[in-house]
Amino acid sequence: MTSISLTGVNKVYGSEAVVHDMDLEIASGEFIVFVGPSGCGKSTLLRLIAGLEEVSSGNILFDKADVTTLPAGKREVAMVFQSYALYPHMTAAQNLSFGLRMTGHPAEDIARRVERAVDMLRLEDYLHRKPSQLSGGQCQRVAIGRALVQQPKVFLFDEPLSNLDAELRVSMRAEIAALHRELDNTMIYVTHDQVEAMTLADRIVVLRNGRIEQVGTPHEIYRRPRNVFVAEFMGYPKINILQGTVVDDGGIFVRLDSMARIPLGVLSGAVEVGEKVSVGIRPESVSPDQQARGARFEMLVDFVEHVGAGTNYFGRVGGDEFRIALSEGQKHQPGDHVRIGLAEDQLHFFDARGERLGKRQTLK
Amino acid sequence: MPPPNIRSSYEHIVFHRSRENMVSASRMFLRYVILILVACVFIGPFLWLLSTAMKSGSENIFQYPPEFIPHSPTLENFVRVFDALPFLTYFANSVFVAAIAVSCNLVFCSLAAYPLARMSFRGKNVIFLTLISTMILPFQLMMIPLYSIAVNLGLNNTFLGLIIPHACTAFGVFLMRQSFLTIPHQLEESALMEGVNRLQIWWHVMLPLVKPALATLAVFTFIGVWGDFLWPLIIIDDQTKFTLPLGVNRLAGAFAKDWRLVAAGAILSIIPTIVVFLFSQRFFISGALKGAVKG
Amino acid sequence: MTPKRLAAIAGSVLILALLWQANKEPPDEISDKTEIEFWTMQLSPILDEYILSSIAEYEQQNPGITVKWVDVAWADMERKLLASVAAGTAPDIANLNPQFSSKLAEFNALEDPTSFLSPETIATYHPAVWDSNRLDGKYFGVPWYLSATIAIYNQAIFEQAGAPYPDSLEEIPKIGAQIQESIGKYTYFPSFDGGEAMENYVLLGGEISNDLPGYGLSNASIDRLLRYYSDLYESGSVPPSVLIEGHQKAIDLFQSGELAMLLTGMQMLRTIEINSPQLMEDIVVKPHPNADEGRTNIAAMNLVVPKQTRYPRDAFDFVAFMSSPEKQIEMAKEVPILPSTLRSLQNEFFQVVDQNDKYEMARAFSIAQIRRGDVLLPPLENYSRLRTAFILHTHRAMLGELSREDATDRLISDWKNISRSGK
Amino acid sequence: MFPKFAPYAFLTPAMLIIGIFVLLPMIIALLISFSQYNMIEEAHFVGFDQYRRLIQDPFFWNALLNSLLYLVVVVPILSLAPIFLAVLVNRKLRGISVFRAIYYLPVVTSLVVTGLMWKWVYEENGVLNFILERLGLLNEPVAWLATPASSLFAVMVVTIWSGMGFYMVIYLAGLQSIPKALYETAELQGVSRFRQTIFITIPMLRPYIALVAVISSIAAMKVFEEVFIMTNGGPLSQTETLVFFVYQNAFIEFDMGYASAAGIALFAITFLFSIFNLMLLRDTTPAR
Repeated sequence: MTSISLTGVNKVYGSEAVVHDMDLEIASGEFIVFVGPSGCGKSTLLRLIAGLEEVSSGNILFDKADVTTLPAGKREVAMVFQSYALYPHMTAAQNLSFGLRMTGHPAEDIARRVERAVDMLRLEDYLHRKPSQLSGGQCQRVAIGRALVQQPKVFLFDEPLSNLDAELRVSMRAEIAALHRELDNTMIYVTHDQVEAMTLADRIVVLRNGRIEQVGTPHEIYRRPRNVFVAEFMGYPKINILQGTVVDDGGIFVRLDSMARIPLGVLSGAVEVGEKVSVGIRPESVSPDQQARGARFEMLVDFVEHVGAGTNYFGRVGGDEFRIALSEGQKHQPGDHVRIGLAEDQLHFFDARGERLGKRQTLK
Repeated sequence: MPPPNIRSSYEHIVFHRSRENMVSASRMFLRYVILILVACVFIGPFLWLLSTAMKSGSENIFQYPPEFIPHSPTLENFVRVFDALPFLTYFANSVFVAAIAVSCNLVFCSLAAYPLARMSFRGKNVIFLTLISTMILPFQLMMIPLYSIAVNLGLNNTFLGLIIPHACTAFGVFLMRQSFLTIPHQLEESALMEGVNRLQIWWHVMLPLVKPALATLAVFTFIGVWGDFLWPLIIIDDQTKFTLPLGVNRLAGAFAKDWRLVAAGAILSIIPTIVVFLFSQRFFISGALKGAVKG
Repeated sequence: MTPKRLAAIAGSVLILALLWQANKEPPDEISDKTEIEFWTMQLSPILDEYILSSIAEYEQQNPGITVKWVDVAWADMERKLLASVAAGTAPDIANLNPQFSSKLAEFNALEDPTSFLSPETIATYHPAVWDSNRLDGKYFGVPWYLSATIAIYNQAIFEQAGAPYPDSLEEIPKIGAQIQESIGKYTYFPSFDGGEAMENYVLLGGEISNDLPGYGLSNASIDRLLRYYSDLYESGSVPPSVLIEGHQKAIDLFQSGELAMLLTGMQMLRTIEINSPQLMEDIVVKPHPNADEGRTNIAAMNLVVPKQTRYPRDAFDFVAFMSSPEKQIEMAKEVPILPSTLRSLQNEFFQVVDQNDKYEMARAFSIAQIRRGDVLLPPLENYSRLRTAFILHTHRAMLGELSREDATDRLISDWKNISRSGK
Repeated sequence: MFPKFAPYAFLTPAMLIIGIFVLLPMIIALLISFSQYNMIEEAHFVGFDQYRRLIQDPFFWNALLNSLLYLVVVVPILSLAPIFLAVLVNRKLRGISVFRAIYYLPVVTSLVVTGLMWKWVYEENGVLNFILERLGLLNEPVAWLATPASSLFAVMVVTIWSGMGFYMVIYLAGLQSIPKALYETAELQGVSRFRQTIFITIPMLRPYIALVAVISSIAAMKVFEEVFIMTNGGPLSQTETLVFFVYQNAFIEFDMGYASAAGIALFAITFLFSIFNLMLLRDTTPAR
C-alpha cells in the first residue's frame, strides 16, 4: 500500500523534453491508467517511476519518502512489459523465481511465493516450459506472476495486453482487474487503448506531449473532457467536432460552418461574439431523425460499420466529418442522407484553443 | 517503432522449408554441382599439401607434371613428425595456451562489451573509438614496444606472456558489443527491477542469450591463438614452452628441408582448428555475429 | 555451473598472476652463478646431442658457469634478436651470418673479440675469414663454421641436351639456351635473397671496397654483371620466378629435375637425397665454375657477443671453446659444415677416401676452395639498402625495363648516395 | 541512478589488458615515429623529419599506391562475393555442413601454409597453368607471381580466397535476419532465384555489407603475410604493400622511426576510412 507523488518531474533527452514539469498524486491502492497517443510520454513516465530512467529534475516520492535517486531494484516495484520480457533460456518456473534467487531470498520463501503466484494465475501446467513453448497469453501470465512473486509495493504495467488477440485481451483485462481487487496494491497501467483505460482505471491520466491533459475518473474523463484532445482521444467512434462561430442572432448562438445555428445560451463571459468555437457531440448522443431534438442536420453516409449490438455510420455533415453510433441494426446505406438531431444537453463546447467552455445552458 | 517481440527474436532460425519443397530434383542436382565446383576451388590447394604429406620417402615430391595421388600412400611422415620433435609437448602447450586465452577473451570481452552496449557513461564513445583504432595498427610496429613491456613485467618466456595479448582483443569487445545490442532492453530492465545486480544480469541474462556470438568469438580467438607465430617466436626461448606453429616452423630445418615433414606438420596443426570449427558450426551458422550491424 | 565458474576464476587468476609477475623481484643480481645465454641458428634438433654435450663439457671445465642454449629458426633469428636487443635482454652469444652481424656492429652493439681473445687464439682462425668480420677497423665476430659454393649438376639433363658443364658463370647463358631449346628445361636459378649478385660482381672482376666512395663500383664491371644476368634471363636459362624467390626455390626446382644445375653449399646434397632419392644417381658434383679463375667465395657463420652481456669475458671464453679446432672437427663429423680454424681444415677427416662418394667429393672441393678462398663481399655500412638497390637495378636490366647502360648508371649513383648518406 | 562505477568496473579488465598491451605499444610507436630509432641505440627526437622523408620517398608512394589498389580491388569483391557463397550454403541439404566447413577451411589455415600452397598453384609448372592450358585458355605457361603485370593481382586472389569463408559466416548470420515472406512473395511472382539474390538479399544485407567493408578494408590495408611469403615484395616492388614497407624498414633496415611514421600514416588513412564506413553503416541500419 503505497502512495506516489510526483513533483515537478522533468525528463529531457538531449534537447527534447519528453516529460514536462509533471505533478501527480497517486493514492495508495489506486489503479491509475496512463493513456495517450504514442510519443505522449506515458511509458517514459512509467519508467521514471520504475527507476529505469533517471529524472532530469523533480522528485518522486513513495509514501512521502524520496526515491528519486533510488535504483530500480531498490524501489520495490514490479513491472509487466508489453513484450513479456521473459528470459528465453529459462523455464516459466525459473523465470518466476529468478529475481528472488539472485537477491538471496531463502529457498522456502521463494517456494511459497511462487506457489501463491502459480495458484492465483493457474500456471501449474506449464511451469517447466520455456517461453518459446508458451502461447502469448501464457507468457503474459508468467510475466504477471513474476511481478507477483516480488510482492512489490507498486505494480507497473506497460501496455501488457497489446500483443494479445482481442479475445485474450478481454479475459486478461478481467484477470488484472481481479488481481487488483485481490491484492489491493497501487497499480499503474500504461495503455493507448481507451477501452482498457475506461474499464480498469480508478483514475485515468490523459497525457499529450509530455504534459497531463486531464486527470479524473473514467466517467469524468468521458463526460467532461477538459479539452478537445481528451474528448477526441476517449471514445469510439471518435467524438464529432463541429467548427462554428459565436454569433449574436437575437440570442447567443453558435453558427456552424454551412449549417444551422446552435443556441449557446449564456456563457459566463467566456466567449465573445465573433469568436471561433467548436462543438462536440459523441456519436452515441446523436439522435436519429424521429427522436431528434434541438438542431437538425442532414448527414451523407459514406460507410457503415456493424458492431454487433449496434451500427456505426461514418459520413459528412456539410464539410465536416461526422459519425453516429446507433444501438440498432443497419437502416441506412452508403449514399443515403440521414436526418439527425443533436441533443443539446449532450453538447460540449470548446473555445478556439480547444479548452472546454464553462457551464453550458440550453434554451428551453 | 513497435517494441520487438522477444519470443520471435529468439526462435530458432528455420530454414526456408517451404521453398525447399519446391526445389525439383534437377535443381537439386545443379545445386550440388555448383557446391562441389566451388568446394574444389577452396580445397584444391590443400590436396597438394595432403598428397605431399602422404608421399613415401622414395617418391620425388617435386616431379612434373605433379602427381596428385601418391604411388604408395603412407602415414609414415606423420609418425616422423612426432619422432622429429616433441610434437605432443607443443600440442599440449598450444591447447593449454589456447584454452586459457579463449576463456579469458570470452570473459573480458563480454564484460567490457556490456557497458559499451548497454550503459551510458562518460567517455563511452572515446573508449569505443579507441578500441576500434587498436585494430588498425600493424602488429609489426607494436611488437618491439610490446616485447619491452612484457619483459619489464617479467613475462618473457612464460605462458602468461604468451597468453596475454590474446586475453582480451578489441575485435572481441566489438563483436560482443554488437551482439548485446540485439538483446531487447526489457529483459535487462525486468531483472533490474527485481533488484538483480548488473554482474548477475550480465552472467545470467545477457551471456546465455549471446551464446552464438560467444561461440563465434571462441572460434575466432582459437584460430588466432593457435596460429599465432610471431609473438610466441619473440617471447618464448625455451623449447619446452614452444607452441605448435613454432614447432612446425622448426620442421623446415636448414640442413635438410623435408617438404613431406613440413606438409605433415602443417596438416597436423590445421586439424584442431577444423575440429573446433565443425564442433561449433551449429552456433556459427545460426547466430554468428547476430545483429552485429545494429547501431 | 562448474565450467562457468571456471571461466570467471580463470579471469581473476590471470589478473592476479599478472600483478604477481609485475611485483616479482628481479632475479638476484649477486648470484655466484654466471649464466651465459647462447643462441644458435637452426641447429636443433640435428645437433642437440653435440651442443648439449659440448655445453656439459664446458660447464664441467668451468664450474660456476652455466650455459643456457636457445635455438632459433634461421628465418626468425633477426627479428627475435632485434626484439631482445631492443628490450635489453640480448643473449650473451649469438650465432649470426656476417651481414646481420655487421648491421649490429654498425650500431656498435657487438663486443670486439680482439679485446678478449689472445692473439694466439685469433691466429688459429682462417685469416681471410677472420678479417672479413671487420667494420671501421673494429672486429665484431668470431667465425664458427664455413661453407663454400660448389656446383651440383643433373647429369641426365646435360646429356640429353648434349650440353657441356659450364667452365665459368658467363658460359651458363649459352648452355642454358641450348638446354632450353633442346629439352625445354631451365638450367640455373640465381638467387637474389642473399649477397650472391654482389659476390658474382666480384667474381666477374669487379671490386667492392669499404674505403672508396660508392664502395668503388666500376661501370665496366657492373655492365659485365648486368650483361650476365640479362643473358641468363633472355636466353631462357633461368625461370621468371628468380625475381621473387630465393635459394630455397632453386633447390626445390633442382630436386624436381627441372633445373640442370645448382650452385650451393655441400649440405644441400643431404636435402636432395631426402626429397628426391632417385635423383642422386644423376648428380655430378664439381667445384664452382669460376673456381679455376682465382677468387672463390667463403660463406661464414659467426659467433658474436652483444655489448649487453654482463659477462663478455666468459662469453668469449665459451666462443673460443666452441670454435676450437677440436670442437669444430667434432661438429663437422655430425653435420656437413666446414671448420673455420686452419688446423682443423687440415684434418685427416677431410681426406677423400672414395672418389665415387659424392659427399666426400663435395667436401673435398669445398675444402680446396676455402683454403685459398676469400670472403668476397666485405661488411658494408647500410648493407641492406645497398643490396636492395643493387638487386632492383639488376632486375630492371633483366626485364628490359632499363637499358643496361641506364641500369648501370642508376645502380652506381644509388650506391654513391647511400654510401654518402652513411650514418 | 545506476551505480556510476559499474560501467568502469566492467571495463577495467579489458582496459587494463588492452591499455597495457595494445594501447601503450601504439602510443610508443607513435612517439617513435617522431624519432630516429634503430632499436639498438637510444632513440632521439627528430620532429616531423620522418614524415618529411616519407613524402619524398618514391618507395613509400609505390607501397601506398599498391595498398590502395588492393583496397579498391579486394574490398568490393570481398564485400559482395561471399553473399553468393552464403546464399549457396544457407540451405538444408544433405552434407551442407561439410561444404560450409570446406569453404571455411582457408580461414583457419595459417597464412604461411596458405602462401606455400598458392605458390605451388601459381608456378609455371603449377596447377593453374595446367588447368588453363588444358581448357585452351593459355598457350604458354605464365609465371603468375613473377610477372610484374600479374603479380599483385595474383596475391590479391589469395587474400580473397582466404577471406571468403570469414565473411560468408557474417553474411550467413545476416541472411537469417531477412524475413522469408519477402522470398515467398517473390517466388509467387515468379522471380528467379538469382534475381531474388540481387533484388532482395543484397539490399536487405546492406548494413552487413557495410560492416564487411569496414573489416575487410582494415584487413586489406594490413596485408603482409601473403606478400612476404609469396613474392617478398617483388618483382620490381610490384607487390610491396604499406605493411611490407613498414616491415622492410623496421626489421631489414633497422629504421624503426621511419617505419613507425609509415605505420602511423597507414593508421590515419585506415582510421578515417573506417570512421567514414561506420557512419555509412549507422545510416543504413534498417528499422527492425
